[in-house]
Amino acid sequence: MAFDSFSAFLVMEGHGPYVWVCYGVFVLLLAGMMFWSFRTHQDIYQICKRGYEQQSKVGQPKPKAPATFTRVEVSQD
Amino acid sequence: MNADVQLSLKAEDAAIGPVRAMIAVFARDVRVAFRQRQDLLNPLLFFTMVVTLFPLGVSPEVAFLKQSGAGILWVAALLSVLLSLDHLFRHDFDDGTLEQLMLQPQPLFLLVLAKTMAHWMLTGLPLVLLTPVLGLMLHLDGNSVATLCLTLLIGTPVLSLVGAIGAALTLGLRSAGVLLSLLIIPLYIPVLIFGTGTVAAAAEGSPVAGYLALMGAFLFLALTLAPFAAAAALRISLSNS
Amino acid sequence: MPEPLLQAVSLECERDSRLLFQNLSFSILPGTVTRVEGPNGSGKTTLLRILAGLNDAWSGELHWCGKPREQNRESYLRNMLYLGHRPGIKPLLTPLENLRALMAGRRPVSDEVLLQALAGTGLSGFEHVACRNLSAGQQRRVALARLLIADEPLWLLDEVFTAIDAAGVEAIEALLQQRAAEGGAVIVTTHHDLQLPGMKFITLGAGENDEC
Amino acid sequence: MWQFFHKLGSPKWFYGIATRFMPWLLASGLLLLVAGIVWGLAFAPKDYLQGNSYRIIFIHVPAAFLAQSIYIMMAFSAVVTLVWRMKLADVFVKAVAPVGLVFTFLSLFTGAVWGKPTWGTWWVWDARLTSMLILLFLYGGVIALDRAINDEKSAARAVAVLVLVGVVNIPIIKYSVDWWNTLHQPATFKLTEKPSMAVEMWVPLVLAILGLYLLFGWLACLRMKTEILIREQRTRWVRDLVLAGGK
Repeated sequence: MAFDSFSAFLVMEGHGPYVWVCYGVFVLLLAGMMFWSFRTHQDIYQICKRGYEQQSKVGQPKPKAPATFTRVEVSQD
Repeated sequence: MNADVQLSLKAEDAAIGPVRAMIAVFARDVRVAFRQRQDLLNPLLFFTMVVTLFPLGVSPEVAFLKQSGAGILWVAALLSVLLSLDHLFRHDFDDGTLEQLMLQPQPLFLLVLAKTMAHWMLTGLPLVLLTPVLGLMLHLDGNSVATLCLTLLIGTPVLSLVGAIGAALTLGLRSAGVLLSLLIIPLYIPVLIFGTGTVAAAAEGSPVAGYLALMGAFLFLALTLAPFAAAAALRISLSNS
Repeated sequence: MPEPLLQAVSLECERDSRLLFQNLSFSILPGTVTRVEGPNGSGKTTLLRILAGLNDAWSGELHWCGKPREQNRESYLRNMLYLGHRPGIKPLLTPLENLRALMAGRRPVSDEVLLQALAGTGLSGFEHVACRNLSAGQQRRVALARLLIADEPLWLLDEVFTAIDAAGVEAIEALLQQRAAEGGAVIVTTHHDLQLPGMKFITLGAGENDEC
Repeated sequence: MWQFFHKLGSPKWFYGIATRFMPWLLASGLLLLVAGIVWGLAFAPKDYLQGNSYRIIFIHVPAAFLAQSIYIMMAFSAVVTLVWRMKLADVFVKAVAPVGLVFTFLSLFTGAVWGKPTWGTWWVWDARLTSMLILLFLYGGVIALDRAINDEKSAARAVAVLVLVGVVNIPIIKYSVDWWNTLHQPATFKLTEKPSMAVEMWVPLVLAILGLYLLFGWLACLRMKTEILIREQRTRWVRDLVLAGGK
């Protein structure tokens, strides 16, 4: 151990704030990035899964209705 | 209705050589530009206005202007070129002439080079010609102005060539203008550093031949590599449209 | 039977993660007019751009005169004429200047020939007027004037009839037919009801893509 | 050889391999990084010139190493994308560019905070900091261009061209910034000559660098897997994999 006590370790002869801010931001960004990437992966995975399950329930998608260009009735009150 | 007649395929010897094709592309771009002269003036006006901002915004003192003048003029020239790059391929893209350019049986990078040289002649060269006037307004001495013009003369073609890559990459995208600046400004930094550095060396009375040779090397590198990259980027952008 | 000019083997194209077509195979013989048909968004224009070499995002094989097209790109470009949606006309230039610029990289053509071609599309009197002062149909006619002097054996025409009046449409139909009789090959996309004797079809977006 | 190359390009094959290796990458990476950091923070001796602030080096240098090597890796991938059109290469560039951006930012941030107690200023226009800042711009450009193009394949190829143009420029930028810096070197901030590092200092540094590389490997695998899921979701193998509950 390069320091005499735990409080000396925290203070680091006055350089403590600089060192700890650096390590804090580093850990925050690295962990944040790892967590975020993991969450995104899970989300995408779930979306895929839901899509596939729906597909197998519904079966083949219905064929599209042909375009007729009939006017849509809108009540104007 | 298969005909008995077979059309013969075109052989190479009947064709037009790449140099003539390049001249044609260059001539067409110059002609189009002169049909709309206002567009030619715009980068020059922008250049002048940006330069005006510095004495007004920072300090009109002779000492400051003498020291920073070369840098101001270089940055302003760089921004003017950047501003004009958006048009390099856009109009051609919109009216379909770019497609036809790409379908010419010629090496595409040579045609891109011709277009870029036309762009330089219409924007970069006028900037160089305007520089002595603005240099006087910034109290630069004759020696500095001469060196500055020389560095701009070598440097602005590099700006056009490297910028062509960015213009080709952002062709047809939304907010292409801003994106173009984001992509290209980092690549402009070496030219800017050596451009202003050369003038600073000249002001100190050191020999500048070495610096100019180095800028010449940049120009050579840009001339040989940038058209290939821009041509590849154009193929990608058109493929996506 | 003559050798096919252009041969496509199991073309596949996906765009913005949507499959436009797959397993599309066809041969284009000299002396034929082929029409690409399909509803909006079925990939007609994309197919034509792929054939022209403007779109690289496809897989499969394309053969030009029996050889892979990618290996003789320049020979292919020299023998192919493509007219796209966008006419390729500079609004600031005159019809004559535009035609000159379009032919400049291909082969030397004298101004007289170009003027004749412009006259043939009904633009005599407009040769020296800037194209932006012409109507949309007239601008397209400038682009179409190339067809009157083109010697390329393969023509790819995307929506040729857009903005063209009835008389013009008829004249172009006749031109295409005459071209086929001369031994040229033409591929067109159009929503106009084009009927020519002996015309071939490539159908897109109908689920099945058959050979033709 | 050629077959191996093709296999390497297959997303399905990569997905399986990545899934198998990821726990090992994560565990060994975390272990090495934590070991390096704890050793560096608490046990390594104090630097006789800079005092305790030098302990920032144990994260600054690994972040800077990664920031640069990620760009180089992206450049190799870009060549593969343009020449062989390999799907995985596109996926790699897209997946790791944001990671590179974060590491570049981290190295700049830690460098700035380190500068304050050491040279008495947050920022010096020093050659290394300046070229790192330009690297940050390059990463930003790559990500912005990728976001701006809708079609995946076009985006991948456009980004590949940009990355290669950038990589040609990096030595030029580096050289010109070095030269510019000697021209403008403010005498007060002269960097002290680096004394040769004691063993107790460089061993934890090496540990931290290795650890961060391994963690980057984990991150890259994870992000590439996500990207593969998005791109290949209509293929049979992804469907089978997801429905079978495989990760």
